[in-house]
Amino acid sequence: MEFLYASEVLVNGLMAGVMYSLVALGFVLIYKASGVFNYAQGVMALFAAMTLVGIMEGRVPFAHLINAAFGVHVDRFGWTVPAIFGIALTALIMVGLAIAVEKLVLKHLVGQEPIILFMATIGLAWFLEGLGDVMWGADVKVLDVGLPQGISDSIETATNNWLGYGFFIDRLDIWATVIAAALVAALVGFSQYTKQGRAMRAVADDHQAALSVGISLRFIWIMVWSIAGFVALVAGIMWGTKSGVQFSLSLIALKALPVLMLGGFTSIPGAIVGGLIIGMGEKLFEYFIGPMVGGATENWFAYVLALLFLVFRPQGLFGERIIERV
Amino acid sequence: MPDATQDPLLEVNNIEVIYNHVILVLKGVSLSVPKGGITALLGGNGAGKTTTLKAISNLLQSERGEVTKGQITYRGAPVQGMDPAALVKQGVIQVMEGRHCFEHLTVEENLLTGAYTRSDGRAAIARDLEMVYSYFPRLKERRKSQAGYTSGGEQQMCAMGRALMSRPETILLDEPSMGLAPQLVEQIFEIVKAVNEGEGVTFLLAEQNTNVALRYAHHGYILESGRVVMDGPAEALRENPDVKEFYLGMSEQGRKSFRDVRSYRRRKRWLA
Amino acid sequence: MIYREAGDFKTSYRDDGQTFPIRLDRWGYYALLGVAFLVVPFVIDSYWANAVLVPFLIYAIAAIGLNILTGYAGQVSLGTGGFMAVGAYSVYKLMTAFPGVPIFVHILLAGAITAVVGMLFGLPSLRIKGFYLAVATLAAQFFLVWLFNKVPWFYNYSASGQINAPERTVFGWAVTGPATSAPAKYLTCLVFAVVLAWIARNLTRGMVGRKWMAIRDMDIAAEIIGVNPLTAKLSAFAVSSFFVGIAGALLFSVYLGAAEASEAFGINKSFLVLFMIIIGGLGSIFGSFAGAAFLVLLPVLLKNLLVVRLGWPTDLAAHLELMIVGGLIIFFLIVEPHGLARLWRLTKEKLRLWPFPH
Amino acid sequence: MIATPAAEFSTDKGATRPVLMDLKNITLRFGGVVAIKDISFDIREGEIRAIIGPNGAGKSSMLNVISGFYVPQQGEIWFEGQKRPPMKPYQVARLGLARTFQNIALFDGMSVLDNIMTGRLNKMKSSLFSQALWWGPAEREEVENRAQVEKIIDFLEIQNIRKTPVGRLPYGLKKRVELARALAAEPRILLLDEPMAGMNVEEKEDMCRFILDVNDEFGTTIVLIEHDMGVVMDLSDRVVVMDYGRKIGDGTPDEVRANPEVISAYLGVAHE
Amino acid sequence: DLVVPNLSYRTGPYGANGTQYADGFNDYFTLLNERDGGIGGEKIQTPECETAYNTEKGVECYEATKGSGALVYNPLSTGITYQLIPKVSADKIVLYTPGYGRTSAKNGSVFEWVFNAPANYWDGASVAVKYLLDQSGGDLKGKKVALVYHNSAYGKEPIRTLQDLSKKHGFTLTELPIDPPGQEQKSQWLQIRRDKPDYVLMWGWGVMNQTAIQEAANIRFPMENFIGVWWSGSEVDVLPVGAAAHGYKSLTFNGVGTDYPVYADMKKFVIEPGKASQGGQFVGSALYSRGMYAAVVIAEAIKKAQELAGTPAINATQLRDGFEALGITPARLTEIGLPDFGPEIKMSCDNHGGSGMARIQQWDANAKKWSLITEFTEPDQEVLNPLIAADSEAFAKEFNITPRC
Ligand SMILES: Nc1ncnc2c1ncn2[C@@H]1O[C@H](COP(=O)(O)OP(=O)(O)OP(=O)(O)O)[C@@H](O)[C@H]1O
Ligand SMILES: Nc1ncnc2c1ncn2[C@@H]1O[C@H](COP(=O)(O)OP(=O)(O)OP(=O)(O)O)[C@@H](O)[C@H]1O
Ligand SMILES: [Mg+2]
Ligand SMILES: [Mg+2]
Repeated sequence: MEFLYASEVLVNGLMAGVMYSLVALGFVLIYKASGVFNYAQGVMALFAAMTLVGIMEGRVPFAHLINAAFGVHVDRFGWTVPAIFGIALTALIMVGLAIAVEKLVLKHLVGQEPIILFMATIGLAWFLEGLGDVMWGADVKVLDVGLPQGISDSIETATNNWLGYGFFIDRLDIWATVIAAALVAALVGFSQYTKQGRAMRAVADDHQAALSVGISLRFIWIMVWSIAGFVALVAGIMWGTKSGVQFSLSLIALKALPVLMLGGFTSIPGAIVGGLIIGMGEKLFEYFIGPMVGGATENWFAYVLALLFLVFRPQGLFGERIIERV
Repeated sequence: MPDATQDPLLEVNNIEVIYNHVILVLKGVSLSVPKGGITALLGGNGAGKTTTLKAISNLLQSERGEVTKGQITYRGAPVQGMDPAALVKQGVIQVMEGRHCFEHLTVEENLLTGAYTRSDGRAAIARDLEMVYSYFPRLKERRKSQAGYTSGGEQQMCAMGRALMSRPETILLDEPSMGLAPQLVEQIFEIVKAVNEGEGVTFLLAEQNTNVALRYAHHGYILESGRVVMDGPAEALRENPDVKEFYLGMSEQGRKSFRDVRSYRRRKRWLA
Repeated sequence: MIYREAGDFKTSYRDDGQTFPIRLDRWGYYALLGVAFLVVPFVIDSYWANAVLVPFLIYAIAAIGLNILTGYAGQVSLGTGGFMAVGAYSVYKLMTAFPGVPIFVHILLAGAITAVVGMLFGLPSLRIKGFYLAVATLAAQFFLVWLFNKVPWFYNYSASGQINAPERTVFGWAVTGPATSAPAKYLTCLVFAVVLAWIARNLTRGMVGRKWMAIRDMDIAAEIIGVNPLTAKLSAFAVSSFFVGIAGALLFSVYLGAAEASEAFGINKSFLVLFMIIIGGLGSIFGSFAGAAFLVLLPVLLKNLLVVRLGWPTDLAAHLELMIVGGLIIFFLIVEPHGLARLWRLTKEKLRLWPFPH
Repeated sequence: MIATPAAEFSTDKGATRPVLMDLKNITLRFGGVVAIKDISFDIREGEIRAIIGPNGAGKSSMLNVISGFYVPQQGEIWFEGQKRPPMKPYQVARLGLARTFQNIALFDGMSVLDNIMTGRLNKMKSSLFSQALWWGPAEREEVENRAQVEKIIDFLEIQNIRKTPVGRLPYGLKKRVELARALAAEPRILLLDEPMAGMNVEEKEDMCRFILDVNDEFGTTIVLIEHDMGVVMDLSDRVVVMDYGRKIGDGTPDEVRANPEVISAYLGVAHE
Repeated sequence: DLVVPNLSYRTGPYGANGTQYADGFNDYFTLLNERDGGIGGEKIQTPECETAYNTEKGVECYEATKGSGALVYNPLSTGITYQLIPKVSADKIVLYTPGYGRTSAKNGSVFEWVFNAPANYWDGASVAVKYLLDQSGGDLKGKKVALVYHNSAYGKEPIRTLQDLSKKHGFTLTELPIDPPGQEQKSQWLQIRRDKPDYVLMWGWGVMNQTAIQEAANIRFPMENFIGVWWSGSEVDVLPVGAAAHGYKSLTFNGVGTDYPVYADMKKFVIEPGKASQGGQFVGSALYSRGMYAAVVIAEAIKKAQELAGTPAINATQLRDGFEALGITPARLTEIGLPDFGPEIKMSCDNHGGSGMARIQQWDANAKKWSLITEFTEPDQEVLNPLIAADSEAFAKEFNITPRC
């Protein structure tokens, strides 16, 4: 019985890991393409989810600002938009965001050190966080794009018949796994086997040299940030469905970092494998060891686990070898 | 042989470059590069050769440098403010000083990025890849290794090959011979010559190795402290006594041993 | 040509190595110190002390500490919050266990304890580099906060896990506890900030600092020319943590008076201090002060402008404030990626050349 | 090319001085690539020992082995008659080895002066604590060492750039600063990896003069990698030739120059 | 005018909760100003200051507003409360922390300036256990109770009380901390699935609440055996979970909904003229009602203070006297237009915490509203009083305070 409990924890851990991976993927993409550690990834997920809800519910953007400035009372347009259009529209907005980021920020920071770019993305995170709130309000929003949620009955009965113990698996998690797998496959194919993918990796290595061979940094950046924006939207949808669209959504970035570390900042498959290991590890640890040391170990355990891996492989499991030459 | 006055493809007119808003590096440089020619840009360390080339290919911005005066035109049209990528599409590509290979990409992937702007199909690109490998067989051997782990010379070949992959009209070469074995230096210049003659590619090359450069170039400019101090056809420069002494290391009796230049001497400056 | 160095000749290597080689700078600096010590304490009120100057000085200390590690030694750390917590909890334990010992000694000891903890968490830096290290230091952040939250010994078994600073005096003046006057708080922090800045300056201009910078600029080359990476990195972690620990001790004992690990020393604190040094300028002590001033003052200013002056709703003001601060960070980075310190230096370089542009 | 009497003198020097470092059967592999294949040679006290060979031959790797950065899979290194145990690079540096790098490895964020001062790090012993207080021993030590460094700055004629951040310097000056840093360590053996790449003749002449002066005045042993045959032949006492990781020649410049294998693998034609 | 600063938070991780509370707080004072011209003829100002639930910003807000003659602070954050307790004691300003903050502040002889009526966390824990006793027929022997808590000072508050109560009533207590923000609780809930406790109590805040309710539903934990503290019982916590949250229970010490006479006035004087905070979108929600309740108590204390001082323009010291003499009877509540809205309050010099009574509400997911399912229940003072005495004595010793009364 204990074994079955443990395997249920394990399966749930794996699924939680997939949810982390969804966020981690966005980081990897941008890191791979520009050597930028995009701190704003979590906020982008929040922003995307907020926008999606706002569009679907027909909220008036900047309602609060308009009301405060003009003393009027606008709130909703009075219509609702089907999820599929909402998602498409939000994806477009994320492309717009990518263009704006390139034009207003990245363009001016070509060739700067990574930490400077990192800092700029922090500025961006703050800006986006404020913008999201001003646009759509800071209340908790319920997001429902039609993804099923709750325990899957069929798995429960199936496992019950088979093992005599019904596994509780959230249907949302199953969906997340499927979507993540598809995303990873698509992204790996893109970055390894296409011309744009190669250009993207070239940009990450050396901005100047990339420019000198005619790769347009602007194009690559817009492309990558758009993809990352799309990944953020997917992550936002999954997490937003799970626990509502609200500020805390931006903090899931912190859960994605150990995943990145473990999988390697530059590896798309790494993001998924890292997620699985972290999800599984932290859940099992909390389940078995947590009660002995007072619990709430998940936050640090993920990092410590990743740290241990790094001591043996400083570039993460699948990261590119760090080139050390003189 | 093409000469400077006829049909200038690339013209630099009295440009001034400032880094970081305060460091004035080029103080009025003018050049003219004829179509189909090999033009050499010579000068000591820090003279401003690299800066000139970067000004042409619009790569200064990312180093916080800017062209504050003067004009650069390519085929008669000004290029300032143009996206470097757009310039490559027009056929101007730069091989940067210090190699700048994409470390994490393999040698072959590096070469393929050179063909980024091309849209003439895979077959043509594959053909050119073979051509580059035939120029640099060593690259073929190392095609699958990450460029970051290849030796200095291999990286230099890789950078050259990458530029060739874009089928350029004009190549700006920054110190192609640096760090190459003597045999290879000759080879590289032979390749330059072959590409120049065979495919009509125009070259502007910055070089420290004056000796070789003047042997292959048609025309030369000598830069010192951000100014052009002398220019002329290559043969003429080769015969100039000052050039001979300071750039070719020849005294009246021919080449002297490096062991003998022990006494301190102050070099003559064209401009005080 | 008022601001210049011409005519300001150095006749010994000693003079040449001094902190402010230009006479005008030196005078300005002495004047500033004079005002800070002799004028401000008499005019300061509790709003200025508690909302502006005390946090500014404390964050400046933390920023110098992190700048030593990140700006000078090139090891990006996101564990600052955790290390500040070590300082805070150490000083709390020391204050309550040895009430008779002067508080300044406790604060210094808290710094020393943090230095040891910092070295421990610095060990992975020998293998792990760059952003990997940055993320790895988050392990320290989360683990330390968890520890202080979990082990009741650290908070003297209080019901809620909060720690409260009891009153301690220096020369009969309360410097911790509720009765502390604004000037006392301010002066305590000022003394620490000035002395520590001076120490940081000494370390960074000498061989220790050069070793750190060598490791930062090119660690492999540094090792080949003879820098022992182990001692260089660990000493950077130790010194940095010492500073950060003192900042944490002051934050808790002098400034806040009460603290809880996960709230006061959370991950946000780590990020905040990192922003300070990047905005201020990596590898610059002046920059640490500038960055701390920027990020402490700006929100206060904006809030006063938007809410108090313009009367906007607080939530809207808070959201706009985020947007403005975020936007300004980006703006400053674009104008000068090397921070306020470099901006300041460039201005001076221009002044030196003035009225000629180059 | 005029044969110089110096060459004969140097032969003599190479043969009679005691062996300072002896490399025995060194083999170094990177995955499938064999960078060095069973190479042995020795370095004698006070000589100038050149390593030449085509690009990718393994010369830089050899220096990395000597300075402890690469650990060879096979082979022994004997230093002053004793087998050197496995050591970290910084420990090797303490034995009195200093070097320059092929791709300049200066500390870009520091001034020229600070860069050179790092060369003296093994000479400065004051503790962290006394440096924190500065007044007293730390300052005294700093001033003393600064005086030494100023001598080197004078010697290499880089007084005017003392306070410049090295990132801004042109290539040639960077090389000179690197040499200064290595000299500041007062090394027994100085390893130079292409110190003259990217320089023009005049600058090379200066560099040669510095190298010879160091060798003469301080008796420093020098290991030199260089592609300029003129420089190698004029300066060195003995030459090792590598090709594809193998040693294909070892001897005086004249012997090497006459070696047919060396000619075909590296020099191309018999050198002028 | 009388100044009652509103240290609110409408941004950050708990912004969604803080907004509703702050609205209720503001609106009640607006009502008094608009309808009655203030209290005793003095208008009430509620200058708002955003703390983002952050202690340092809280201190800044406190310093920024205290100069304006602030009478009383209500920061809605246990962390900020701990920060302010020493400060208000030095500055002699009242700190009113209904249902949060430092529990032992109930002992007015040590905490002269702090009031936390009508109930504190220990009261809450005890009332919850009483309810469980009720549910299981008066006996909890051998039962298992799990406490899921926000891993912070706030969440840890009830632990000691619950431990004592578990000894007294013979149930076993399992503690499951959740690190804020708390979006991931899988392993904790799988532990619950394995251990099968009879009841789960929760001390949560922000996104943690709804995640917990969702996870409870995921392991098919019976909702009616899941009881949150009053901060885990707002619409924000259950709405995102949808139908699965049906039957979830929580403590409360105030009424919810708009079925109170006061809302007629509210509508007329505040909402319709457009004077409601944030446009009045949360009127009647659980947190709005609680914010309003805090305002009611403060207003009553002001009134009392005015009576005692004989002047409408009171200062903070007089307000403290007003609080200490405060009595809110059911009759008075009816008079205000909020019948049965809160428990009876009776304060004194040494009792700053009132009666400690609370009741249980339950979520109806179909009607999307909370309904009150018990009457106000007294906590087990026998267990609580010694705890409070011990904790406040320790504080008094640490800070050299001689008890007043
Ligand atoms: N990014 C920069 N910031 C400031 N100054 C610079 C920068 N890049 C180059 N310089 C300065 O510009 C001058 C010219 O440099 P440039 O690199 O153009 O010389 P070069 O002729 O190519 O020299 P070399 O032969 O050594 O490569 C030098 O004095 C150098 O210090
Ligand atoms: N760290 C490494 N990992 C993998 N391969 C390496 C590494 N270092 C060197 N090599 C390979 O070893 C071979 C020798 O390299 P090395 O740098 O020693 O050549 P070199 O003789 O210095 O050439 P050059 O004259 O071009 O500098 C090259 O083929 C290089 O790709
Ligand atoms: Mg150059
Ligand atoms: Mg080499």
